[in-house]
Amino acid sequence: MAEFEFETEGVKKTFTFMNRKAPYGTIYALEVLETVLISAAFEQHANIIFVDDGVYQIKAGQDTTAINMKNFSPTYGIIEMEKEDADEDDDIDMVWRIIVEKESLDARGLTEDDFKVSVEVLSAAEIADIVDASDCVISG
Amino acid sequence: MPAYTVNGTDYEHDEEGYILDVNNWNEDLAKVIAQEEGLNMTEEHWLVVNFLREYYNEYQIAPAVRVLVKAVKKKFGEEKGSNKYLYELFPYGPAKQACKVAGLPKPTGCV
Amino acid sequence: MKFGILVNEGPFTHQASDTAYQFAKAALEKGHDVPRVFFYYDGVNNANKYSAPQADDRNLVKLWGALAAEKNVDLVVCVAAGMRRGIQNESLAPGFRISGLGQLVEAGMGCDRLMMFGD
Amino acid sequence: MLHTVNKSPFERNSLDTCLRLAKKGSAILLIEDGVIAAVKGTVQSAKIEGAVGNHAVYVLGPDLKARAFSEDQVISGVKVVDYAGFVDLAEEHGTHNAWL
Repeated sequence: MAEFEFETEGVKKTFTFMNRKAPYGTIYALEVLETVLISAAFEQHANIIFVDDGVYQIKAGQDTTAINMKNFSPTYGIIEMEKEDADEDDDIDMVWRIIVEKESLDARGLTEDDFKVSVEVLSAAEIADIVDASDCVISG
Repeated sequence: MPAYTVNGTDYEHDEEGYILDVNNWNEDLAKVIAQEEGLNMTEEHWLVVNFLREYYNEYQIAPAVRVLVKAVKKKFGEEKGSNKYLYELFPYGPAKQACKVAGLPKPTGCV
Repeated sequence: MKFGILVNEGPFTHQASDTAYQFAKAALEKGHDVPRVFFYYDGVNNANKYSAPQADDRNLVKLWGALAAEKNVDLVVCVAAGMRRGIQNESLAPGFRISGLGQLVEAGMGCDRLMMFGD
Repeated sequence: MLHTVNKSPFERNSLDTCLRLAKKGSAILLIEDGVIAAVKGTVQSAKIEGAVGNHAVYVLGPDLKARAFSEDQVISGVKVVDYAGFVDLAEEHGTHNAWL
């Protein structure tokens, strides 16, 4: 076993989290969310992006009682809170963006009023620029 | 399965003392768990425990230690918003020990 | 160059772990470093020492372990994902260790590239 | 940026989304079942035929061979690479973005 120690002091990178799957059918949405929360603890920059069926992850009104699974949609509220904190607190120098792709929204007949967190709605071309400028992409 | 007994009712817990059903929590149970942990629950302990309950009820997850520290600072002032202060209250770690008393699931120790 | 690798699927249902392994091997052969491979989601099943494929099939659990032994690769299994799937210290194959998701973020912070393999 | 796509365009929309969100000039490598998109003469071929003008498109040879495709069935303009070539692409093109 080779434990490796990374030199991460003062490192500030931009992580992009690309959410493309609907919640509950698979575990991907939940496990990406866990990674987002950890990256906040490391005070990294983050783009949390919802495209394709990923937009359904933050849809308001999820009720999982009858499928007996945990409703993890309230947890997205933490992302919103982290973003607000990052915006207010200059010391931590952390930029967080919560982004939904316009094309995916339109294709599904949704508007930003359908979401339980406040989001930036951007076009595919605008998102392409943001993703291209990031250091690590984690998708699910 | 081992259990805490409070006012004649049994509350099952895992090997490490975390209760199995988050919804069963009540203050009397918290006092018993705290006692097992060797904690003397002061008003300051309750502030943290109640904060954890509220946070969990809203977000369905226990906060990361950094979030807890920040939130305590925001709510109760600068001198309480530190790792050191929280460790004084909960010597075995604010995440693990305070979550146990608050009846939350065991933190997975991700950070 | 330092490559961090993220493996999100187990060794049999999807090809992801095979591709990740071939990538890691090729990178090491070219003289690059692969300081850490992080196993997340069903990827934690790559660390299961009870996995017993038939004799004429590749054994990824062993292949990862051999890579770790020969090339000093740090194989980290996510504790939260592992707990859900019953992977704990007692079930770990040689070469693997269990730790937190923070180790993935650190690999992203400390490597030149974070390569992701999943389904 | 290096994009990888590992799903057949017959099965999922991963390639469509990749093409919509990949910046002009970035590299796209088709791996695993994704190699099916690189094959000439299917109803999906137009996607990659259209992409080669805007992106550097590659396909992983070992995955083609495993699925009984020969290199001359690959759409023109798409380059075939092996795992070592995959590593080179990752080194040259920066951040990896896996479309699953």
